[in-house]
This record gives sequence, structure tokens and C-alpha cells, in this order.
Amino acid sequence: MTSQHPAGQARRLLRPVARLWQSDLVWSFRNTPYAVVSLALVLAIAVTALCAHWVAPHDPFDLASFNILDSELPPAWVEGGSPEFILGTDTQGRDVLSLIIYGARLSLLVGLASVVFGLVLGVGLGLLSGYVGGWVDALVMRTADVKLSFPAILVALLVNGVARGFLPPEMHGQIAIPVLIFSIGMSGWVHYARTVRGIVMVERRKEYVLAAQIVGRKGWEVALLHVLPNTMSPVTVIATINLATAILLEATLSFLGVGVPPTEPSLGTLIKVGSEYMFSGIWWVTAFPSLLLVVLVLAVNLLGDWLRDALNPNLQ
Amino acid sequence: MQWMRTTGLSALAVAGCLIAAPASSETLRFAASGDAASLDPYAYYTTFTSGFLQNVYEPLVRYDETLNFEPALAVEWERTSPTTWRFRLREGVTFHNGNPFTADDVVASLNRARAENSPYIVATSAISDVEKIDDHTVDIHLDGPYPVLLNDLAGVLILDREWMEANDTLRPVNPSKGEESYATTNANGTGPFMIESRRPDAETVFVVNPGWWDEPEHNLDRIVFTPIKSAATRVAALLSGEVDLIMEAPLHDLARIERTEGLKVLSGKDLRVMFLGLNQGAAELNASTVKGRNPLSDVRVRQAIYQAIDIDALNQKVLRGLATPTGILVAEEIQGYDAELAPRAAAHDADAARALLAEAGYPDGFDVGMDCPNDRYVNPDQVCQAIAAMLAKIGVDVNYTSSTKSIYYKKMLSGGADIYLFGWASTPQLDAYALLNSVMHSKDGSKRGKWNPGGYHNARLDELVEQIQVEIDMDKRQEMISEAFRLHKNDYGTIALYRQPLTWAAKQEIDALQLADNKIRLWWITKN
Amino acid sequence: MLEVRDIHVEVEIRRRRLKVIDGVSLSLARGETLGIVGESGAGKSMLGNAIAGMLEPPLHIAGGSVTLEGRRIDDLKGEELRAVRGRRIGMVFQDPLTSLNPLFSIGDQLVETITTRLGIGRAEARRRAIALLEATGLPDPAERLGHYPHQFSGGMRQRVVLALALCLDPVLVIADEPTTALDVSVQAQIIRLLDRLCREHGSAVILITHDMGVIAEATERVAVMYAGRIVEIGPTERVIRAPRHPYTRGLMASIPPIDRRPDRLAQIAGSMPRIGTVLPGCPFSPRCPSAVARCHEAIPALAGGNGHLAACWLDEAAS
Amino acid sequence: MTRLLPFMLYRLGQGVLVMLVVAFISFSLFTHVGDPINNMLGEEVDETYREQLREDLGLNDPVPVRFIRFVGNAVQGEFGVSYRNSIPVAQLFGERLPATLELVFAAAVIALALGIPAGVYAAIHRSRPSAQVIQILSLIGISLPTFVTGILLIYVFSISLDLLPSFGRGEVVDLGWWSTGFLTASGLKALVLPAVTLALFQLTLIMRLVRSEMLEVLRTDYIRFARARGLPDRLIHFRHAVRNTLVPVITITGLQIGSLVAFAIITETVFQWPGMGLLFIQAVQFVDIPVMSAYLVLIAFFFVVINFIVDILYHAVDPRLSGTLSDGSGKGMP
Amino acid sequence: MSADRQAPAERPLLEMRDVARFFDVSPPWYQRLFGGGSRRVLRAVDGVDLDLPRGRTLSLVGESGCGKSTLARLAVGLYPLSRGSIRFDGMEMSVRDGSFAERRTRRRIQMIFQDPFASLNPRWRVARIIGEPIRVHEPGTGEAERRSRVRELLEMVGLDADAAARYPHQFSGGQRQRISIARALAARPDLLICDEPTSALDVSVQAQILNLMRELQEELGLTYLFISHDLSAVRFISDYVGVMYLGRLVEWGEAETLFRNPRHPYTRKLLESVPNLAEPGRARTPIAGEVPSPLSPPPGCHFNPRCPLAMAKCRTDTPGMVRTGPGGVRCFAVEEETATA
Repeated sequence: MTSQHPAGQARRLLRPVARLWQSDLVWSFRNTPYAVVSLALVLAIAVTALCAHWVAPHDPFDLASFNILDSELPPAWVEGGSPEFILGTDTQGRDVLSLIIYGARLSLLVGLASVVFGLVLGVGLGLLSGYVGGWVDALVMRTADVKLSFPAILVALLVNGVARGFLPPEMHGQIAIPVLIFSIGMSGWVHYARTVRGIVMVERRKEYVLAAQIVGRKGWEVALLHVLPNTMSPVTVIATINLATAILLEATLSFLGVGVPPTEPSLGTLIKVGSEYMFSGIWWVTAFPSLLLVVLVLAVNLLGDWLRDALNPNLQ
Repeated sequence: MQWMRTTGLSALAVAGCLIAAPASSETLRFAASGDAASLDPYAYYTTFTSGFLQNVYEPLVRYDETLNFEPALAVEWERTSPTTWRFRLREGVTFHNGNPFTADDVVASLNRARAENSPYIVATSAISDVEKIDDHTVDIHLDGPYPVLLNDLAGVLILDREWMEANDTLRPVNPSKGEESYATTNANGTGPFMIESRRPDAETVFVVNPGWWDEPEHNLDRIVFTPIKSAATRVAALLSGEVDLIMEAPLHDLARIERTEGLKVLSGKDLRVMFLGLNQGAAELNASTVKGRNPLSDVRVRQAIYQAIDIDALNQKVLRGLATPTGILVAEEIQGYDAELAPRAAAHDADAARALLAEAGYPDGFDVGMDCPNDRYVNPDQVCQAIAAMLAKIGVDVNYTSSTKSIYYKKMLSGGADIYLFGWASTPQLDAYALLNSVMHSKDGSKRGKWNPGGYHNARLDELVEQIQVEIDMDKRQEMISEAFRLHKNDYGTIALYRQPLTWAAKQEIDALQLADNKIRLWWITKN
Repeated sequence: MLEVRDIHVEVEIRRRRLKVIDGVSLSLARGETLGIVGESGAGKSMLGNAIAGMLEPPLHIAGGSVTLEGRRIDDLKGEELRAVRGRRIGMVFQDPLTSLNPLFSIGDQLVETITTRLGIGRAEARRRAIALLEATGLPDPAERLGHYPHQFSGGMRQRVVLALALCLDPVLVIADEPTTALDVSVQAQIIRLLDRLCREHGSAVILITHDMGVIAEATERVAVMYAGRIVEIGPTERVIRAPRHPYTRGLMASIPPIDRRPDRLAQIAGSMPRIGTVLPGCPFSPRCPSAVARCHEAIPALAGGNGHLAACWLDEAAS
Repeated sequence: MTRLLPFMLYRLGQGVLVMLVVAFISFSLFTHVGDPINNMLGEEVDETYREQLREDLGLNDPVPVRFIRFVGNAVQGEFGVSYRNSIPVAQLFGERLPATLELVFAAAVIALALGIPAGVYAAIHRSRPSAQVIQILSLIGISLPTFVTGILLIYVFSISLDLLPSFGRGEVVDLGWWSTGFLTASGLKALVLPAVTLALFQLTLIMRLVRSEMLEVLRTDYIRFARARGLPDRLIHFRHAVRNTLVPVITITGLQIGSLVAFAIITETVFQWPGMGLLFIQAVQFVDIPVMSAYLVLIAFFFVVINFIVDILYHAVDPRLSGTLSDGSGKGMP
Repeated sequence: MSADRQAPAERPLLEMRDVARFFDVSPPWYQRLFGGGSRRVLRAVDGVDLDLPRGRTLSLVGESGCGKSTLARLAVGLYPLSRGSIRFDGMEMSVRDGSFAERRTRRRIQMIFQDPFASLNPRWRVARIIGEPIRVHEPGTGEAERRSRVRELLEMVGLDADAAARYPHQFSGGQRQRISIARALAARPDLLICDEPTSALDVSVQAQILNLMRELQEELGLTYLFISHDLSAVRFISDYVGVMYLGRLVEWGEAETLFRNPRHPYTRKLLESVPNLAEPGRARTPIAGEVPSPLSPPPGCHFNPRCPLAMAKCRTDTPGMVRTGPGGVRCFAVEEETATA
């Protein structure tokens, strides 16, 4: 390496970025308005949620900070509202805006974590199943069948019940979220496993895999180095759509009483609690979290849709 | 003892049944959150089930509109010895199937209630024997002096012996052994209504018992009951006119219901008094970073918690002003209530509370766990969260857990909860003894202190409770009860909060009498 | 009968219009067999699809015309286009397995085509289908009518496909690599069958293939395509024996001979430009061993006599 | 048939195995869910009696003993007696099953009857704005949790418009042991809101699935070949393409029906629909172990049955799976 | 040229003796149990004897299902043998013991595949693809050295050095096939198994690859086992040719002899079915019928139903390999002919 002109070096460093910018995927993205809007929304929500601590006007976890006498204030622009609480307050006197910011954070956290959990489990099992085949495959796939006979809600209810049963009651408060992540993740792994297995069954007969075997790679090296990366596009698509489902499932589970605790509300819990007030005129308690959830789920789904179309060679 | 209240004269009653019921053809549709667990009066010992069934079955003694005793299937009673009571039974009463009501039915019913598997053994444990004297007289023999027999008997409904024999249901069933009982799905009482059809958890239809011995004050001829678990749906059903009356109307929807033309809210005070239990007996708290000592063992800390709670704000905001703050754990209607003890023990005063904490050695407060059920009581979650916020203001940092009742009970009863929300209705006996015995008496492993997992202990109080159990002089008994309550109050053994509100909602044309025991008495409902 | 005039096919990718076929003209007489040969990416399949109106978006005809029996067919839409497909122009695709709907019996597919297009009854259509299958040499046609595509071998399937393509008596059959997916021994059978059937039906044939051997065997005239253009067209024998375009020459020379073993094959350097590469001159010029300056500057037109035309500046006829 | 029958027997055996595993899992899980005693008795009952009841219920026996007892009984259709209702579980299920099955059936019909055409439309007219609007609308429909949708529907259709009942099944007609709401006007009216609520999610899923499968199919050679033969679009889309699309759709739909049964838990709670889901959630809250275990076994049974039906449908739709073996040489080397 | 009489130095690099590979294609067990189906075995390769002299090219030709690709994969060790033995440079290859010696020997056999699109991992850069064998077999090699090896290899196969930084999809089919060859060469092999390396390529590109292969053979002294159905390409590349039909080797010998004087009726028919460019317009004479399913090959000589010379014996008995010079043929008709001659 001879000494390089700094500008040349910068150009060299920027080249991959430029290539990425020019790549089909990014090009398709740039030219799909709904994808751009969706991503912008998701990012905006994610960033706001991530910075909840700095962004939110109030801290809904600071019990000392809210006053029961402020409860059920309507949004600021409605008569009786207070400018201090732009979107009004809930029945506890907590600021709805802050609640949904923190709620979105928790929902995203639970959603992402459960997706990652389901993904790692599902991709791992799918890879194993597809690559090893034989009885391992049979075992994994039959397990998947059994799992499928228990739809997501049931699995979550079960896992939750078991976790609460096995662990001492003192721990219930702390385990609520991990249990939630685990149970939502558990409900999603089959999808990944089946997809990855399907791809692996195709890929492992492809010549580049044979070539790696002939070159002398061990089985697991071939599986991890060669096969795994080639299953990632569909997995990404599933993960995106799964994220939306996971966020919704979390909301549904809180309806069944096994969601996150109401003191640290997620969007789902907020909606669940708020939905009880649907007829009573305190609409803002449920309307705003619902709106945010709809926007979030819709944006993530649209992003998934776009990704699926963009990664599908047949559609180009 | 003289004959007690002999108001409802049998002659009049017989006449009443001969007169045709008020001309009407009204159907009442009502809904509650759950269904009766069974049609068998002795299968489950829960308020809703017994309230539901007393429209079909009747006890020997029932409560009148002011929750005082009045004759039902017994017309008069007297204590013939310290351990024997004699009951004269009403004549001319028939069961829905036409069988006449006699002493045999009372003997068989009480024996069934006392049988091995029966949950009603609690309400009949004082009885040692039931003896038929003649067709319309029975003697009830007791193990020892027992002041609240009538209270117990008011909860025991009478079945038909022949019917039980014919259907092989002389004793209550054990579900785990796969036993089914005819009585679970069929009913044959003497009450004002008969079950026409029933699909558990879906719909129960009552029709009028034309042969009822009492004079009907209702104008219904058909009642359709539907359990609707979801509160929102229950309200929706009322708002859309699909039902005439709902029990357990959610507080936050009451305003909306009142605003709606043609609807009204029926609210009252429930017998149930809500309070916070405190884990004061343990060496350390479960969910606290304070180790080596238990802050709640210190009465100053307990008082501080008491004073931190702004009960009026809680009532106004969370309970819509419908609750009744109180300083005593029983309602006025309960035998043993003492009006002197009803005021709050100390006023809401956060500064004082902080000072108390500092005095007790917690100037910066401490952290503590708190558990509440989320599917029992009125607005439990909101109440607890509001309390947690109030405690936070004096530096007590609450780790709040809300869970479904089965999990909550398991944790709470095992002593796993530091602060827990709990309520006691003193039903069905309407007497303070059970509360004193179960909640205030220290835990002794078997019979006493069962619901005192917080480990409150006061030797004098324990002693009093044991005396109250057998004291039959009602004045002396009341004195002892008052003393026990006073001790408990001064110890801040629990944090008494309020009498729970009782909220029904109905169409304007419904007139219903709502009693504090939250049991629906269909025979007092009219629809215009 | 068929007249293709200066046809252009473009595709829009990322808002850029790329030329796939760049001004192709050719004509075909009734009953004639024309081969179109070229390497992958030369645009030969696109040309076939453009003629048959089978281009799928984003591909589209950007200029020129296609006239069949005196009627313009390149701008037809909907019903009118449908009336041409199958009825006037039949098509055969490369893979006989994927060309047949796996969920319908071959009888279903044949009878359906005949009844909906010719408006005749099912019984009559069935009779025709059997006759047609018999003509393709399928044994037991009546019985096999109820069989599904997966129950046939590759060669048999291609016979069925031929029957389907010819069941409406089209005047032109466009066969796009009809033998590529087949074994060598079956290839010859199918080529002969195609030849015979089209003769019987009086259909003209456009045979699209990359295989010079097939061209040599089955066509009367051949058009050689390179990068979206016809570089040489003429009677098959003349084109093979005396190619005039350097590309055709290179192509012929690069085919290993079957009767001797040379030390080295002639090879054309480099590879075909990617679609969308715009060159000012002859598209073959970058690879052409004998290219001169002019080749890089202007595109030569097809020229020459006796129906043997080449597009090359170095060809005597052109210059 | 020669290939179908053994396959079915095999699947049946597999189904039995699945059910055994499910039975074991569900049973062993439930031994940890909570203590039913506190729900069966009010607060006022004393401890000796509690312990007595616990003993009577067999809750103190070791888990394997209880499991064997459970399976033994289950095989005879005996799931014990509900702790909550004191009614044999089998009888309870007998009463509740028709409600859930009718709800699920109605929801599945709605989902399929709207989802398939919508998906086909969206695929055929992929680039039309109307198709894209359908795509996005369908997503909005599933961006709200089911329970919110349910309550919203009640608000609009029961309270505001007063068109449809907000809860229950309406009048039912008993046909032997089966009680149906399909035969009365009020039964049908009562079915609308819950069925729509339940169907919404599946509707979107099916629509999207059909769309993407259809897009794949429309790109295949045989569709191109059918076009090249000049077959009308109607025939190509609705005969050729739809049928090929259905093959994968059948599987997914089969699995989705399973989740319809599960999601019925929510719908039934919101609409007080007297079905299995409501029973189950009440059982969970009450720790009604016999009901919970039986429910899970039943769910597994549904799954097995649905899979079975899907397999048969598969064979009916796809000739490649049944009948004679290929006699061609099309089969490549492994 | 029987193996035992060969002096070690002249010993063929690859010796196959009675090589067979069967695949179990039975219906699933439940199908057999309940439906009465039986086990079915696909005899993909059935008793092949072949020698491949060092530095020469042996081609295997045949139509689909003849087992040529299976044989190639057997040679490279992707499948275990069902019967027989393969010796490479005197070493028994059917033993898989994972030993150092075995791995070192296996390295010396590399393979080039048919599909230039599927044979390169689309997610890897070319440098990593070509560097992989070096990484695996010479783990001590430094980064820089590996990079320069990769550059050398790229140049050797006629690609620019800057190709290393790119992904496979940025190359044309011919260029990818060059990358494939470079990867194979990176392991420093003696034997290259080429499974239809040019059949997915256009003729002009095929010519480039075939030329390259011959150049490399001369330069590096490589030995090729070349699999193809394209007789022209085979004619160009081969020193020896084997013709396979339904799992059996029906004829083999020196390429020159075989092309000039094919003995087996199938070989003759196959050669006749190749269109001859020298005589455009002349129709070929197709072989009647199609290749039967390898699952149920005809009894006796597999070719008998399509054979113009078939006799009664052909339908029942399997002819043995008759040695003719450096090669052989399996045909009763040829046997009789030779006997009478």
C-alpha cells in the first residue's frame, strides 16, 4: 500500500456507500414513496421512543410526580384540558403523551426482542433440520407441528402460566417482560424454521455448497458460512412482518391479563386499559395509543411488504 | 329467649299465595359479570351463587329490606336451651315440583349442608344435630354456645328431601371424582321463581312460581339472566337496550349511563370493606432492598402509610365518589359494627407521614412490594396504582404487581406480598366474628388467622376473639368486639380504606331494591 | 405473410429505457421455416414474444410494426390481441413440463382451448384432440387424454405442447428453444415432428434456438442475432457455409467439429455487451477481430444480394 | 387410493402421537398454574376444609399419577368434572363446542369468501390504485388488536346504529345435541359482529397470501402458454391460476383455522359468545384444570383433524399427489 | 491396460473397479406398510470399470439419467460407494477415515460444475471464493500471500486481478466458469472433475472455456474427468471416451477410435443423432423411443428395446464388457461379430 491521496482514500471509503446507494434494493426503496414514508415513521417512532427519557414531557414511572387529582384531563385543545398535558391524562393522572412514548419504547423492545428470539431459535432449528435432515429434521418438524396446534395466544398463555408456576411469586414482577418476550418469540419460531428449512433443502443441493464440501469444509462450516447467509432475505421479510404481529400479540396478551404490568405500560396495555373507557367519553386514553399502534404496525407491515417485493427477483 | 320477630304471619302468607299475582307479562333481562357456578346451593360458597339461588331456594330465615332477619320457611324460633334452638316451620309451602315442605326437608337439607364434601360445612359447623319434632317443627342442637346461628342459617337454602332422594343427591358432590349431581343442573326450591331453562355461562331463564307462599311484590313473569364477562360489553348491552339491568356496572361508565335517556344508575354501599394488608410479622420484606429489618413491623411506618393515603382524592377520582371511606373493617349493617370507630384513624397528611417515617428511621423512605388482584373488587388496579403514587410522595417506593386472582391469592396467602389490597364483606353471616377470627387473629396454623398472612399479632386481641366466639350475651359480645376493633385500629394492623361501591344500572322503568350484600332479589323488582 | 418492420423493444428499468431489440426487420412467407439463432442475451426470445404480442411489462414495443397476413398486429389490445394468439400464431416454449398446467389433464387443456377458441362442442373438440395427439405420435391418445402432465416423459410432453400450439391451426408457429430441455436422442424426434406437423397444417415456423445444429437441420432461412439486432440473414446453407458477418464466422468457428480434433478452437474474445450498453458503432465492434475505425463510429445496415444480407462495414455488399 | 390410504393412516398415527405429546405438555403445565382451591371457596372457609378438598381433588398426588389418570380418562372421553361448574367437562364442551364451531365456521367463510377474491383481484390488477388501496386497507384492519376492533364494532353497530346485538348467540335451536344459531334470525344477527371481528385478521392474511401466490402463478410458463393460446383472461385467472394458487393456500388456511379457534378466546370474551374460548379463559382465571387440559387436547384434536382434511384436499386438488406413479423419465437423478 | 500389470509409475491416476451407486427411492415406510409397496432401488451407477491415465482427459457421455453425473460425484467423494472401489493415485478412496492423509488426497481432486450461477456463493466476493481452498488446506498462509495467490489464479484463468473485489453476479456466465476453475485450481489439484462445465454456456464462450481447459492441462499437467452430453465438446477435449446408458458403461476407448469406429449400437445412434453442420438441411436419424426411466430399466441389456440389432439374448442377459484394445464394449452383437471375425 503506497501512500494515498486523502481524497482518493475518502473516495475509496465512500465507494461501498455509493455502491449501496446505487444498489437495486436502495434504488427500489428510494422510488417507493410508501416505503420511504413507512421507514421515516418507524424511525421517528423508534427514535422518539428510544429517547423517551429526554423527549417525554413527564416520567410516567415516577410515581411521586403525578397527582391523582390531575386524572382524566382531556387533551389540551379540548375544553377542560391543560396545556401541561397535551394529549390529556389517564385515570391515574399520568400524561398520555409521555405514556405512549414510553409505551412505544416497551412495545418496540418486546416486539424486537421476541422477534430476535424467535428468529434465532427458528433459523437455528431450520438450519439444523434442513441441513442434517433425517430424524433430526423429522423431530424438529413434528415439534413445529405440535407448536402449530397451539396458536400464538395459547402458547403465550401457557408459557406465562408455567413461568409463574415455576418461579417464586416474588419474581413475577421482574419476569413479566422476559416471559412475554419468550412466549411471543416461541409463537413465531416455526415460521422461520420452516422457511429456512425449505431454503436450506434447496440451497444445500446447489453446486456452491457441493463445492465447499469438496474444498474440504466441515458440515457445520458449510451450513454456517455458505447456507445461512443465503437464507437471510426471506428471513428479513418474515422478521419485519413478525415484528408487527409481535407488537399486536403483546397487546392481545395484555387484554388477557398476561401482558406487561400496568405500572410500566406498553402500547398494548394502554389500549387495553383504555378500551374499557371506550363508552365513557374518556376517549383520549385509548385513542392516542391506538393511533400510534396503528401507525407503527401499518408502517412496519408496509415496510415488510415493500421488502418482500423488492427482494423477490420475479417481481422486478 | 322469647319468640323472635313474628311479622310475616303464616295466615297472611297462605292467603297471599291464593291471590293471583299482579297482572303483568313483563320479562326482565339482566346481566352480571359471572354466572352462578352451580344450581346446587351447597356446591360453592360464593356470594353471587348464593344470591342467585335465593331466588329459587329459600332459607329458614331471610333478611328483610334493612338486612334484619325475618321469617322465611320458619315462621318462628326460640332457644330452648343454651345449645338447642327450635324452629316452627311454615305450613302450606310447596316445592316447585309440588311436594309439600316439611321438617324432613329441613333435616335432610341441613345434613346435606353439613356433609363431608360440602363447602357449607363452615356455615353449619356449630350444629351437632338436627332433629325432627313433628312435621313442622325441628330442633337444632349445637356443640356449644353459639351467638350467630341465625346468621348462618340465613345462608342455608332448603331442598326437597324426596327430590334429593329420587335424584340421588342427598350429599353434595366431589367434582374431582367425576361425580355429577342432578342438583347441579336442576333446581327444585320453594322460592318465588323457578328455573325454566339454563345453559351455564350463557343464559338462565326464570319463570314465576305461581304457588309461592309469600305475596309477590314484583310484576315479572319471566326473567332472563345472561352473564357478560366483559364490562364494556355489559354496558353496551344496556346501552343498546338488550338488557334491562346490569350488575357490577363499571364506575367510569356510570356518567355515560346517567346521561343516556331511559337509563339510570342504582348505586349503594357494598358490605365489603376494602383495606390494605401489611406484611408486618416477617423478619424482612419480600420485595425490598431494606434487609435485616422490616419497616412495616413499626407501627409508625404503618401510620405513615395510613396518613399518606388521600382517601378522599382516591374516592373522588378512582371511585367517582361512590365509595364510603371508613375507619372500621365492617359495614354498619354488620353485627359488631361500632359507629365510634368508624371515623378515620388519622387524617391524610403527607408531611406528618414523612415525619413519622423519619422518626422510624427511614428519612428517605424505603421500597416495598405491593400486590393487587386485577379481576376482583371494584377498580382494584386503579386504586392500587393511585395508592402507590401517594406512597411515592412520602418516599415509599412501591413495586407494584397486579395479577389475576388465582395467582394473587396464592402469592398473598403464602405471605409473598408486602402490601396487598383485600376486602371483607362479612357475608353471609353479617357478623364481625369471621373477620376478627380470620383477618385479625394471629395465624395459628389451622382455623384462625387464615387471612392474616401479614402476620398482625396482638395477644389481647387474640384472646378477645376466642371469647367472642362463644359469648351469647349480645351486649357483652359487642363490647368485646369493639375493643378488638379498637386495638386493631390503634395498631394500624391493616389500613382500612372504604366501603366498596355497589353499582347497578338499569332502564328507567326498572324499580329494584338494592341491598348492601349485593345479592339480587328478583322478587322486589318491578318493571313498568 | 409475416412482415416485421424496424421493430424496437425496450424495457424500463429504474426509469432508464434500455433497448432490447433495436430495429429488427424480417419477413416470412407462408409455410416457410425461419431460424433465429444467437447467444443468450441477443434478444431472440424477445423478438419471438414481440411478434406474438407476448411481451410482458415492463417490456414493450417502442417502435416499428408487425404485420401478419396484411393486418397490423403489434398494436392490438385485449380481445383483438387474443384473437390472434393461438388462432393465428401458435407458440411453443422451451420447457414442456412447466408449459402445461400441472393440475389439469392434458385432455382438459386441449379440449378447453378448442372449445373456447373454435366454439365447437366438447365431444367434437375431444375427437379433434385425439386426432391431434395421434398425429403427434402419442400412443393411446384417447386414454392418455385423461392423464396429467406429470405422467408423461419429457418428449411426450413436448408432443402435447405441440398439439396445443397447433390445435387452432395457426398460420405461424413460433417455437422458442423447443428442444433445449430434451435429450439429444429426443431432440431429433421433436424437430422432425415440428417440421412435419407444420407442413401438414401449412404453418410457417419461426424456430428460435442457440443451437446451430438444429438450425442447420430444420430451417430454410436463418437470421443471426447479436445484441438486439440481426447481423446476418439468409438461406441457411449459405449462412452456414459462407458466413459474411465476422460474428457469424466466429460463431461457426467456435463450434467444435464432430469429425476431427483441432488443437484449438477459434474463439471470440470477450462477451456480449450487457443490455443497455449503448455503442455508437457496430455492437460487435469491441469483439470483432477485424474491426476498423468506422466500425466504432456508425452502425452498419443489413445489405447484400440473393436474400443473403449482413450488417457489416467490412462486407463487400455493405461497403 | 392406493397411495392416499396408507398416507392417511400414517398421518393418523402421527396425529395420535401429537395428541399424546400435547396431552402430556398441557397436563404437566397445568399442574403449575395456580391453586384452584381459593376460587372454589370464599375467603371465609377455613384451612382444614381446604386441605381436605385439595386431597379429594387429587391435587396432592404426584404428577405422573395424575397424568396417567388423565390420559386414561381422556381416551374414554372422560375429562373429569369442571371445578368451576361441577359439570362433566365432556358435557360442558358438548354445550360450548357448537357455539365456537359455528363462530369459527362463519369467520372462516367470511375470511375465505372475501379474502380469496380480494387477493385474486389485487394480484390481477397489481398496479391499479384500487388494488393498492385494498392492500393498505387490509393492513389497517389488522393494525388494531382484535379486542379493540370488537369493542369498536359494538360501539358502532350495537350502540350507535342499534342494528346488531352486542353479545351472546341469540336464539338457538337444538338439533339433537347440537345447538345452532344458524336457523333463527336473532341467531344469525348475533353471529355477524363476532364473526366479522374474528375473520378480519384471517381475511387479511388470506388475501395477502392469495395475492402473492397468485402473482407467482401468473408468472409461470403454463399461464404464459395459456395466454399464448389466446384463452380468455377470465378462464386463465379464475380457472387456471386460482386453482394453482389454492394449493399452498389450502395449507395455510388450514393452519389459520387453528388460530381462529385460538383467537376466538378474545372474540368470545368481548362478545360474551358462549363458546370454548370463553370457557377456557374463565377456566384459566379459575384454574379449572380439567377444563384447561381438555381444551388443549381438543385444540390438538382440531389441529389433527384439520391437517387431515387439508391432506385430503391437497390430494383432491393436486393430481401429482395421487393416482398412478409417473411412468416418464422426467424424474431427475437425486 | 489392466491395473495389476501396470508399473507404479504408469499406474492410472484414477482407477474405478466395479463402481456402483444405488439410491433408495422407496416410497415412505408407511406407504410400504399399509399400501403394500416395495422397496425400490435406483441403480444410478451399476458396475463401472474405468482407468484414467495421468495428465489425460476421459470423457463420459450419455443422456439424462445415464449416471454420468453420479459417477463424477462418486469420484470426488460426495457420495459413498454402494459397491466396488475407487483408487486415486494408488490410494483407496472409498475409505473415509477423516485422516490427514485422506484429506490431503481429497484435496487433490477438485470439481467444476455445470451451472455457473449456482456454483458460486452469491454472498461471497470472488477473492473469498477463490481463497477458500487456500484457507482450508493451507491454514498457515498469510493474508497477503493468499491475496497474491488469488491474483495469480485469476490471471491464470484469464480474468483481471480487480475481479477479486467483486461479487459473482457482476460476471457473465463464462467469467463465472473461469472463477470456478480458479477456485478448483486454488487447491492445487491433480484431478479435475468437470461436470458439464460448458453446457450452460453459449458456443462462443464454450470455446473459450474449452481452450482454457486444454491450456491449463498442458501447463499444469492436470487430469480431467469430463462429463458432458455434448459430443462435439467431448470430441474436442478428450483422449478417452466412455459412453454410459442407464447406469452402465456400454462402451469406452480412445476418443479417436471411438468417434471413427463406434462399436456399440447406442454409441453409433448417439453419434448419428448429432446434427452435422457440414451438411445443413440433412435430417438426422433419431433413435426410436426415449430413454426409459432409470427406476425400471429394461431387463437384459438396457438398450435392447431401442436397439436395431437386439436379439433374444439381449432381453434376458446382460452382456459383459468385451475388451477391444485400450477399451471395451458391452454388446452381444459386437461379441458375436468379434467372435466370427
